[in-house]
Amino acid sequence: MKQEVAKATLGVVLIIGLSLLFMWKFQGREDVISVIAMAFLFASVAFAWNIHALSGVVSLGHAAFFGLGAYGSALFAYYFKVGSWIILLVGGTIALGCAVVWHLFFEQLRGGAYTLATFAAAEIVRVVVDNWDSLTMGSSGLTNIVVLFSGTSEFYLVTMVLVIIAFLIHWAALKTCWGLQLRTVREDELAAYAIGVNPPRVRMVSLFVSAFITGLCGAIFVHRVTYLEPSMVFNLHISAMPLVFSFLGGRFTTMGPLIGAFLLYSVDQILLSPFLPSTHQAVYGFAIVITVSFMPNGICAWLARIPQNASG
Amino acid sequence: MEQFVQLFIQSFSLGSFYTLLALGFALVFSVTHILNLAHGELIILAGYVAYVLEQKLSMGLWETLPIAIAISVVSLMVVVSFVLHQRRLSELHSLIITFGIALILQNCYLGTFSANYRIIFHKSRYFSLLGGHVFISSVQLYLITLSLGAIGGLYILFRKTFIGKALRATIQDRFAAQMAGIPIPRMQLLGMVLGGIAIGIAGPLYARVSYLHPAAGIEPTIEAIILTLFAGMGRIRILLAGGWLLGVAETTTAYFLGSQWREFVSAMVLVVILIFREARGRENSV
Amino acid sequence: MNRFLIFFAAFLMFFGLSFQSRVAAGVIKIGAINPLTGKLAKHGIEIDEGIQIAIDEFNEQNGNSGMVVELERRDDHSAPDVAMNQAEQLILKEKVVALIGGYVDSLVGPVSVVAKRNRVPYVASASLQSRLTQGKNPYFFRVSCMNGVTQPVIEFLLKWKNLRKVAILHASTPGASEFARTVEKKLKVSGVDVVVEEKARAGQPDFSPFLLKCKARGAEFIISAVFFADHLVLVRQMREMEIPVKGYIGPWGVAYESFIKEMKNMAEGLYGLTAWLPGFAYPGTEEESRRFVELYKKKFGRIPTSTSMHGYVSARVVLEAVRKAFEQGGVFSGPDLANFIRKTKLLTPMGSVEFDEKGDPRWYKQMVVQIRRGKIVPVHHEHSDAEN
Amino acid sequence: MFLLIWEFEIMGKGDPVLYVRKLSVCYGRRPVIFEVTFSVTMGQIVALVGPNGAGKTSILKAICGLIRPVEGEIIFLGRHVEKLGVYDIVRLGIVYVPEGTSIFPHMSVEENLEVGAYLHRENLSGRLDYVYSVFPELKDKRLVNASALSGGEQRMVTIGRGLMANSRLLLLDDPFLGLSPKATDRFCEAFHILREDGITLLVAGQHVRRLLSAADWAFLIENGHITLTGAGKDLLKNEHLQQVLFGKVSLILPGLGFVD
Repeated sequence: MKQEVAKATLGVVLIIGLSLLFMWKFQGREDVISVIAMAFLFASVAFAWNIHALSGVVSLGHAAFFGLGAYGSALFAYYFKVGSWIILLVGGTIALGCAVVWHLFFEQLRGGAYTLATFAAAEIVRVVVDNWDSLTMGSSGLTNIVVLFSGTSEFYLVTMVLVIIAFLIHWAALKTCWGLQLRTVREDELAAYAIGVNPPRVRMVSLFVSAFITGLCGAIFVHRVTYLEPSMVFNLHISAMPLVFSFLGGRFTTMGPLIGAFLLYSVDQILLSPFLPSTHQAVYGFAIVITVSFMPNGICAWLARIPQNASG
Repeated sequence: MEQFVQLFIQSFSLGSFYTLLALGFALVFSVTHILNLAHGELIILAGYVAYVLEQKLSMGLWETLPIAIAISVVSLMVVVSFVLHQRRLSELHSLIITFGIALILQNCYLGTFSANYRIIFHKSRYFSLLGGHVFISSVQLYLITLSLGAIGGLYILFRKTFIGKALRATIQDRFAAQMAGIPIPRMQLLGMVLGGIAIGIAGPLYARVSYLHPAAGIEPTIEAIILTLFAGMGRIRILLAGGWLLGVAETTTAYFLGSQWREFVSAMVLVVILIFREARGRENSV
Repeated sequence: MNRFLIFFAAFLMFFGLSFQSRVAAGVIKIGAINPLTGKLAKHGIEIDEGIQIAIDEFNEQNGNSGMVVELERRDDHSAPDVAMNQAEQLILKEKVVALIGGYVDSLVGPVSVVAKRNRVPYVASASLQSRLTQGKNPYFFRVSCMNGVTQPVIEFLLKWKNLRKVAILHASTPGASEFARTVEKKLKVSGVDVVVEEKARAGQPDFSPFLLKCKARGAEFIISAVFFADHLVLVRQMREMEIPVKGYIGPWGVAYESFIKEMKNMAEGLYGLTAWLPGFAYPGTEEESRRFVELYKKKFGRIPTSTSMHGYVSARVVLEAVRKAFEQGGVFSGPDLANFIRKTKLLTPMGSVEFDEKGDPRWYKQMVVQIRRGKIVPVHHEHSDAEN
Repeated sequence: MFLLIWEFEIMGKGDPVLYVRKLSVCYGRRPVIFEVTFSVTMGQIVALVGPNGAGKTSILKAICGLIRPVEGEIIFLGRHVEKLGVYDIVRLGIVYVPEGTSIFPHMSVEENLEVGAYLHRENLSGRLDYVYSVFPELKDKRLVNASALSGGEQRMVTIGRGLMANSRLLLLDDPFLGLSPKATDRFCEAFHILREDGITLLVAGQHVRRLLSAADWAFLIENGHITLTGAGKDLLKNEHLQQVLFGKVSLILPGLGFVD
């Protein structure tokens, strides 16, 4: 355990160190900084998604949390004329509220049924937001949303803090006692009952934490982009992206989702797009296929040489 | 009154269309446990093949079908065998890897067929019912008969032939099937061939009902995933029932509440049925 | 752990090496961001190609004066965060002096924010939503606007004899929703009943419930503010089900050669809107229009669309400002360029282009066209008399 | 020389249908079977007993090709089978009936049986009749979905499916698990019928008394080694076996000396 704590500390130091290094190296190159910041943001979503996935179910509906977080905080800022950072928490809380409803209805579902139900649930949220014109402006969308971050560096630092928090919770979900509980729940629910773990509660906590972080990410995202319409946040792309990032990075490694998001997002944005404006998607596809073929447990596991047959 | 009959016809042809889109996916998933996200892209490929044949050689639906089927079978086999030969294979792995393949395919189509939207123009024949107030077009008839035919054919294959029973056994319990001496690779091959045939039928119809576009594959893939997960492994008849249910739900919602609530009701129906099925499953197992 | 360190070192080197931007002396760079892949690729590519033609033309005309413009093209995957990243990259890494392009408001909006933050002018090629220009952004301009689409439609419909009932269907995007709302309000004021008003997600496979409802409620005219692909399905179903309407108008997506090519005789009689047609340019610009079509055909092997013309015009606006800046000493600062753009007075095949204080075009107006015998024919427009 | 004698000793009487020599099996890098040698005589019921985790299932799985042995030979009717796949081994006539139930739940009993004959489709009805003669209970329920059967009946289906594959050697893994004493009797009876018809059975299991009293020949396995060999009834009386399996006799615990 002590060793793991040391590793986590090392991880945090590494993230902070590298972030500051990048900030120093790319002074005046806000484009790079902002891409890395976006990568941090999506890495946090990936961490959040994986915290939930570690309880043994795959969600394809995290766009609902992301979008509700974005809508919640943007609308709160709009109606109550609030321009402080509190609104980010409002976004997270509304996503949490959605998670409570999910938990009430989907608690019994597992496997494919759960995945399908979450996907459908995200669709329901989208249609409601899209049609509730009087509250959400519907498909007209929101423009000129309050900008919370005065500059790119501020945005960068905020996402850095966010990713560190997400990293620590994700680390806890793998290495601490809670992590062990999650593991028993994902591997054998009956056995978990037998050793005194309460699977519904463990699963619920992971869902709530995951939803809150995802909602927070959505809120931060919208105050950066400053434009919002339903199909922008409530889409399959947002739901599937964390899955791809955590999978390629390594689902059972503490750093996996971050590495996955960082490599896939920033390399695509910074290196591929300029040179291959219309074929970079194919290269992206090849990268995914090759990574999964040669590193079936993800880049991080491959780097740390975790044996390929250890899945737990 | 005629309105509702017409609505009914529309629902059933739409439901049959959904079933046809899902059939190939469901077969591949049941036999090989691969969630093929490139499924829609393969349907689009079959559609493009039919489109080119129709443009260059002015072939009709029935003439293009065999060629589209042949190409779909081969391309599905290439994709699925590639995934099957991965060192590690779980459903999630297959999901991600076929997602990558789908991206590559989309880009290939963009290069080959350009970003233009394409449809196969068809001169529909109409058949009037109920004294001429209700119409059914030939494409709708194709949709309904082909989906019924495909499901019926599969039903006979699964229930009446020896190889079909072996395939069903493989779907239900792969380990037990292996113990019974059923060669799993051969069954997977059979699953791919059947899935390829289904995709080859769906493609040319897709080009007639909807439109072709390099990025259009996502819609049929989503539809296929929904229906397959909804029906469950190897339950081919439920697939048709599910398709019809969705078709009726969507069409009636769009009629009575407006098109904007379409996805809402179909998603609601899905969630409710999933929860109820789960609850019933629990009761039964106790 | 070794593997990790090697990877780490390679990663740092990779990042360190790849950031040398390469700006040759005397070259002025302009950035274009469009959806080149994904669902919106068709129109994104059309805009992109129109822009390329404008740049080529400019370089040919001004080659000997030592002014060379280079175009940097980027894909936004139809995702707003990507559009922002690419815009920022173009400005900071490639040192572009201005941005052009963009299709759909959700992608134009975020780019305009980046333009404002970095004080670089951005001229959007296709953007409609009115609220987008109300944020007091002095660096944001666009060559199209909502009024130029709604007005001709309303005028056209009100001239129609005995029009009592219309049905409106629109895509669930901000631009289409605003269009539908505006048209509905105006029509109601003028005593026309809107019997069906609906919104649909783009990419739906079936519109028959909407059509049946139109039939049941006796709609005489369908206004369908959906995208190209949805028209393909909608029109086909309308023809198959023999919905008895007098007319069908699609503000975007109908007046395209490729639409007629796919729909064949089903497209007969449909109304659409367009700002420009290959054989039908604003009076006084016939020569330019002809040259554009020729260059386009030579470079891309097909006939340009009205969307390409939007790209071309937006690029022309920026290039004109660049020329002025060059003539006045060759300093391409953002505020200066934005000022030049604000003072633009340009006659283009799409009409004359001038901007108001919000950055919207003053004179932008599309014309109503009809598809007759496989040809797109203007039926209602301001300058038709001059042409005939 | 010693080896030869030993080998002679562990062989039963009559012709061997299966001969296993120096078989070693690993899970990952962990060895579970150490150079085990034994043979099974044609037309006998041979029992494989031992405490939990001794390696009984591993031996059966290695014979039917589900696990590839690290070392050793497996000879079935004069043919080396240790390098063959499951499919080929089933074709040769070795059928493994796994622990618990292994049926196709959404197929009828008859379909379940039919599928077992995938490799030998000739004379299907004749063999179906044979299975029904061994397990008459199944005949009444031949059109019932297999998932609706009781546990014992499901096991009958599984064994019946093995018979349909024209098997000459049935490898049964814990066939009495969870059955009532009455049902167990019923299975023993069926095993004897099968033996009469020339089918060899290699049965592994926990129900030592029952197994050994039914078996012609038996082996005791401990920690991956065969430690006792002999006729079933003789083995039952063996003190070492009783000590290992029933713990009747005093145990020797390290460091504690003798404990009762």
